[in-house]
Amino acid sequence: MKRELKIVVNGESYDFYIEPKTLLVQVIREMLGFKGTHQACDSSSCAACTVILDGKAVKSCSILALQANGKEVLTIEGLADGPKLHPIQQAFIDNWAFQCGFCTSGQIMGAKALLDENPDPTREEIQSAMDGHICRCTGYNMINEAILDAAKRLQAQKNSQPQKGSRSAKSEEVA
Amino acid sequence: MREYSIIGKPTPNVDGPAKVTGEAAYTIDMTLPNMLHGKILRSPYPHAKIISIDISKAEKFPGVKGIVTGKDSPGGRYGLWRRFRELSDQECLATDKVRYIGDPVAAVAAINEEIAERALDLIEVEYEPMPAVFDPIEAIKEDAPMVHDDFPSNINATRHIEWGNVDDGFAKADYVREDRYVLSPAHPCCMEVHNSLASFDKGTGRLTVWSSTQSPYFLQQGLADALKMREGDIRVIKPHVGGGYGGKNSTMPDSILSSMLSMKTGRPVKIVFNRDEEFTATEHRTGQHMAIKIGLKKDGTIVAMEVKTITNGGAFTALGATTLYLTGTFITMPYKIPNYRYDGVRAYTNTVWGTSIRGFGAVPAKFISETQLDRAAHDLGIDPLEIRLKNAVEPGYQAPGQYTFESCAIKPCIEKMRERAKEKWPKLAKDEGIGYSAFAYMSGGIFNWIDTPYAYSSAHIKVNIDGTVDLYTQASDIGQGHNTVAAMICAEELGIGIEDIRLHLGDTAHTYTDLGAWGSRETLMNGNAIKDAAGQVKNKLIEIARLKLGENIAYDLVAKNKRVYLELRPERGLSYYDLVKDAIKANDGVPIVGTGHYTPHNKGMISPAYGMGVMAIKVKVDRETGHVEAQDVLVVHDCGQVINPLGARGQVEGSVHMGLGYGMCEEMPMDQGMVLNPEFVDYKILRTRDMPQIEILDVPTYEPNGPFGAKEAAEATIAPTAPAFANAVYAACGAEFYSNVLKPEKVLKAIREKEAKEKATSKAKSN
Amino acid sequence: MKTIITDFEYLPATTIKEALKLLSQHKEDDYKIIAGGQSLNTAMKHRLLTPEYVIDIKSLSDLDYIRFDAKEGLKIGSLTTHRSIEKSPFIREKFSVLHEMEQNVASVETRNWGTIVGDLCNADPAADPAPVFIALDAKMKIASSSGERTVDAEDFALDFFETTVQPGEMVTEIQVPTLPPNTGVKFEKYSQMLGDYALASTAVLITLDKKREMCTNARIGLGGVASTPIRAKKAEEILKGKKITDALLAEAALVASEETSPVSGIEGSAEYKKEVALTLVKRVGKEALEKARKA
Amino acid sequence: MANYRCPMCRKICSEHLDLARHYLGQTDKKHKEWLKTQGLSYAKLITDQVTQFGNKGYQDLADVLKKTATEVKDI
Repeated sequence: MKRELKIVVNGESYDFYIEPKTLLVQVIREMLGFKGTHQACDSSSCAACTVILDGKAVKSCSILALQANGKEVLTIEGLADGPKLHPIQQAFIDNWAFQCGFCTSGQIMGAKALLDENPDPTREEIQSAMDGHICRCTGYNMINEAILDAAKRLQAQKNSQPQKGSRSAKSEEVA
Repeated sequence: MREYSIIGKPTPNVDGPAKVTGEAAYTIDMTLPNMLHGKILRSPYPHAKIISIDISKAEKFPGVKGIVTGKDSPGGRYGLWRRFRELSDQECLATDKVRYIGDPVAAVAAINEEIAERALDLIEVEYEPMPAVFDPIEAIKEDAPMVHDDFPSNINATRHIEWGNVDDGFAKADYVREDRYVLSPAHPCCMEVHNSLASFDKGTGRLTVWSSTQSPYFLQQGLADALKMREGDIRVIKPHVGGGYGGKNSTMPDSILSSMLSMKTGRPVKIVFNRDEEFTATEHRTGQHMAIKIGLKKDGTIVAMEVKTITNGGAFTALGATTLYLTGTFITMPYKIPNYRYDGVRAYTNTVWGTSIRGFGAVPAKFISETQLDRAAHDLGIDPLEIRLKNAVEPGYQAPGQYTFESCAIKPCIEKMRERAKEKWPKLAKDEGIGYSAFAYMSGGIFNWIDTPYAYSSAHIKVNIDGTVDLYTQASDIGQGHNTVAAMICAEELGIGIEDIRLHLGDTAHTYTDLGAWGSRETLMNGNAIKDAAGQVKNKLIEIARLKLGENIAYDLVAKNKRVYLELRPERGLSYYDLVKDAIKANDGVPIVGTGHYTPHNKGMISPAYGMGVMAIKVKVDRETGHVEAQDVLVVHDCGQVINPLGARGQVEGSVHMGLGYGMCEEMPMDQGMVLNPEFVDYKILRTRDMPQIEILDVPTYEPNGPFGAKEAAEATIAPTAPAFANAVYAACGAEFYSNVLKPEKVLKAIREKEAKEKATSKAKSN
Repeated sequence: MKTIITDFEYLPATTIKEALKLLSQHKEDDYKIIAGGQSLNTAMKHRLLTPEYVIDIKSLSDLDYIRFDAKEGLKIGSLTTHRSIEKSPFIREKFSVLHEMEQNVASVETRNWGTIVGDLCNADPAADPAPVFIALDAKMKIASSSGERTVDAEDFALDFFETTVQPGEMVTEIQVPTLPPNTGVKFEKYSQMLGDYALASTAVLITLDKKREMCTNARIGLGGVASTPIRAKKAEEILKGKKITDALLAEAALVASEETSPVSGIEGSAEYKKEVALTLVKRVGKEALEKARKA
Repeated sequence: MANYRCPMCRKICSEHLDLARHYLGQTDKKHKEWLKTQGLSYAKLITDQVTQFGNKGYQDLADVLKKTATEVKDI
């Protein structure tokens, strides 16, 4: 029997009736068409499908969509600010942190969750946070460097905001 | 070195914005209106007659729109060795018998994947199991079960290479050793599984296939052969591809069966493999038995080498025959070997087939030759780098009848490695060790097994009125960054910016032929074709400029920084954009175009150019568990003129990752033809915490055969990784290895064996 | 291999009472309880499990807690995620072995959604938590509509992927006694890849007397070396009442490895697993001893 | 100097050993059938050649070709 799923994805509310066995990744890719979230295994072992669920990085291939009922999901499509790339995205480009790009959405969402929690991680902290992510192209080093670089960019962004006078109040909310 | 405005400058990936926002469309992300989903029924037997297939129940299952079996097959046979029809040994669907566990026997198209998957269970296939053969040495025996009844034997291919006088060579040697190795198979593990979307046009009888492929042209040919259609009636489109590494050169059942199902149902059909199918029924790095004999002088000079290889080909040929040959040539590089003999046999067996995964035969080859050379150096009391330096080739070196090195800096690379390693690792702690391995690899292959009259690469350039450029070529970016390289080469030659160029790549209907991304060929081969096309356009613009400037000699004019000007008097020149307008007006309003091509001629048997270098890996061994930590990697690399330093580094990083996997943890154990670890849970891939950092030093050269002096900078560094790792373990604890996957248990066993041997000898001495 | 979950009836519970009621209505083995589902969903995809009903207890927030009082000890609600345990400042300070263990459980993504008890109920003998709870002398509180019972952590798993939890029952809490003074507990798992399943793992608890010389209590839990996580009782006896030396640890480690009964698999042979277990007990025992001395 | 023709095709070599190399490089049935008539086994020749160091497989065939390959005068 189908059941109702109310879910917020990238800031928009959606309301579906779904088969209970439906996995979160299927809602994201097939029902909502956010194809940036990829799936690369059937055994919950690659983290390519990582999205952010109520602030935490999770594998969308390993969660019943109904368990995300009433929750907020952020996918790679929700990261950029309009035409302006998120600093993590820009850092991935500038550091050649992807090649085929298939695991990249998951890597970036994993990095986002890490940096939200720990804005100034060491290389080791990055590695233990990102250890679940398989990348077959890069050998990871350039990804780690991109995340270190992104952390710097985010810090700089934060520091530059208060000086923008009137907008400082807003930026404090953000921060 | 020449000064370029774009070449050699770190350039972010032109696909970057699409790939970091999730907007890059891979085949797996694509849907078409009215699209059906296909699933494949596969053989549970390694070798069995198909007695009957009953699809009546499945056909009636609600939501099923079409089923194909061997009966529906157009009957074409296909394979990459098209030039030798008997080696085009694959059929659309198994007809009279299945040859490996996973051989497709039927395919279902349904309104969704779940219904298709459930319908598979309703297809009743009656098999008569037959004796099967899994080991290549067993397979080539006279009385072995025949994998292909219409083929004279299970000997799928043989290769013999010989130069000098090998027997004399060994007679002159002061030191001779023989070693036997077993190399296990490994899987490319592309993150995007094989998948295709086929759409058959009922009106025109034409077919369009979107596929995750390394070579749209190979796929177009494969489909034409399999479906008995004209190449031109099949359009292959390669969207972004989630990795290839050699595993996506062949035409695979996803594209053939989605096409057959689309023809049968009249609707677009998409087939996506699951990870289990990826491991059990797609191409992997061939497992093989190898024997190597080397003869040296006391001073470490190699006087003779002989190599024997028996590879487990599996059920089909693919590029296995080429891999067999290249194993026999790469194993000699980058050394002067005056007398050499190689014999290789590729056996058909009842397993999923092996082919040319990243490194194209160099990976097993270098593992055995570089580890053996270390043992020999040790026995002769010669430093591992010294023995490699002593035997390294110089520019212009020729292996008789095989290959010639033009640009070549292997000796400077080894010298640089010696200095840097000294300062990087002044001293080692207990149980630490450093291992070395040299390497060389081709810049695209000079092979025509695919049997095409087309140029190996071609490109077409159209300059629009506003100076923007459309570049059309079939070259494939499968992640290695060729789109960026192509744009850089085009921009450099025209003296404009990357932002002026729009790429149209990987669509057989709208682009000029290129054989695809394999054997590190795109930079050199497609690069030459693009440079040729751009050069023609440039000459047309320069001619206009010459007339306008009233100069009489066109050679004095250069196109640079969006201007065409006198090289010696830069102030005398014209804007590129103005010139384009004049040129198009002068050309009756027709855009300025150029069509370039490249096919190597008289460049030996393998490649026009070779990238090369030497690698060092530092490890720490845990003597109680056998666990080895790869701590540090140092690469000194001659890849000619680097086009994009960012991309070149990325290629080395990735090659080392896959190479370490081959040396540490990646294996495909099989039992009676069944892959035992067909998921990432059991097939171990290095994660970020397991990866050492890599220092890369370049020794630039200018390669006369490459665009702007460029050559291979991609695959070479996978081959030396596993042997350097094994040599490091040897240096750390003396354990020797004659197979590639140094899992801790194997390392511990080797340490214990060595300790036992030492005890025995010391006892013998004391008595 | 199949990759699509078969249909099931979804029965969400929002309170413990509701959950127990649902369970009481499904006494036969025709259902599975889902918490984080980090193992269950994969097992259902591969059709290793095809339950008719799936009872979802993930949202029972009443069971998502970490509590402590000196008398009762540490209590972890069954729906506490791996990640909450890893991040808990209190656990980091007072039960650091749990923090250390959690850091290498699967991946952050899995720990963020997967629950500690879901992991224990999956009863994979190679999983990390069980050996630690065995060493900590923990108990599992199991509830059903007809009441509650507690089981020692070492008796919780019965076989590969099989536990003492009966149809109609669910685990509600893990109870860990307060560590006595002069006690050190350490855990280490061994696998070629850091974040991988353990080929073998061990947790060792050592309590010393006031003078911090004699070993008054020792507990050794082992993972990945039998059909269930096990407790190496004979090895513990060797350490108890003695002054622990390297030689004694080596002796205990040998005995511990003899108490294991690993099965060979592609990840390693039984002999190798025994050998690794021996090395681990030796090493982790020494670390636990150091910790007890500094405690 | 003397040349020798392959008994099964037009290939000509100046040495029997080279002729043997050519012969065993052919994948068609025709070449393989003829070996049987000479009491040779293709599988055994290849196996000998590839499982032991040296040129045994080729040499064994070359010895037979010495007797059977027709000699062609300078061409």
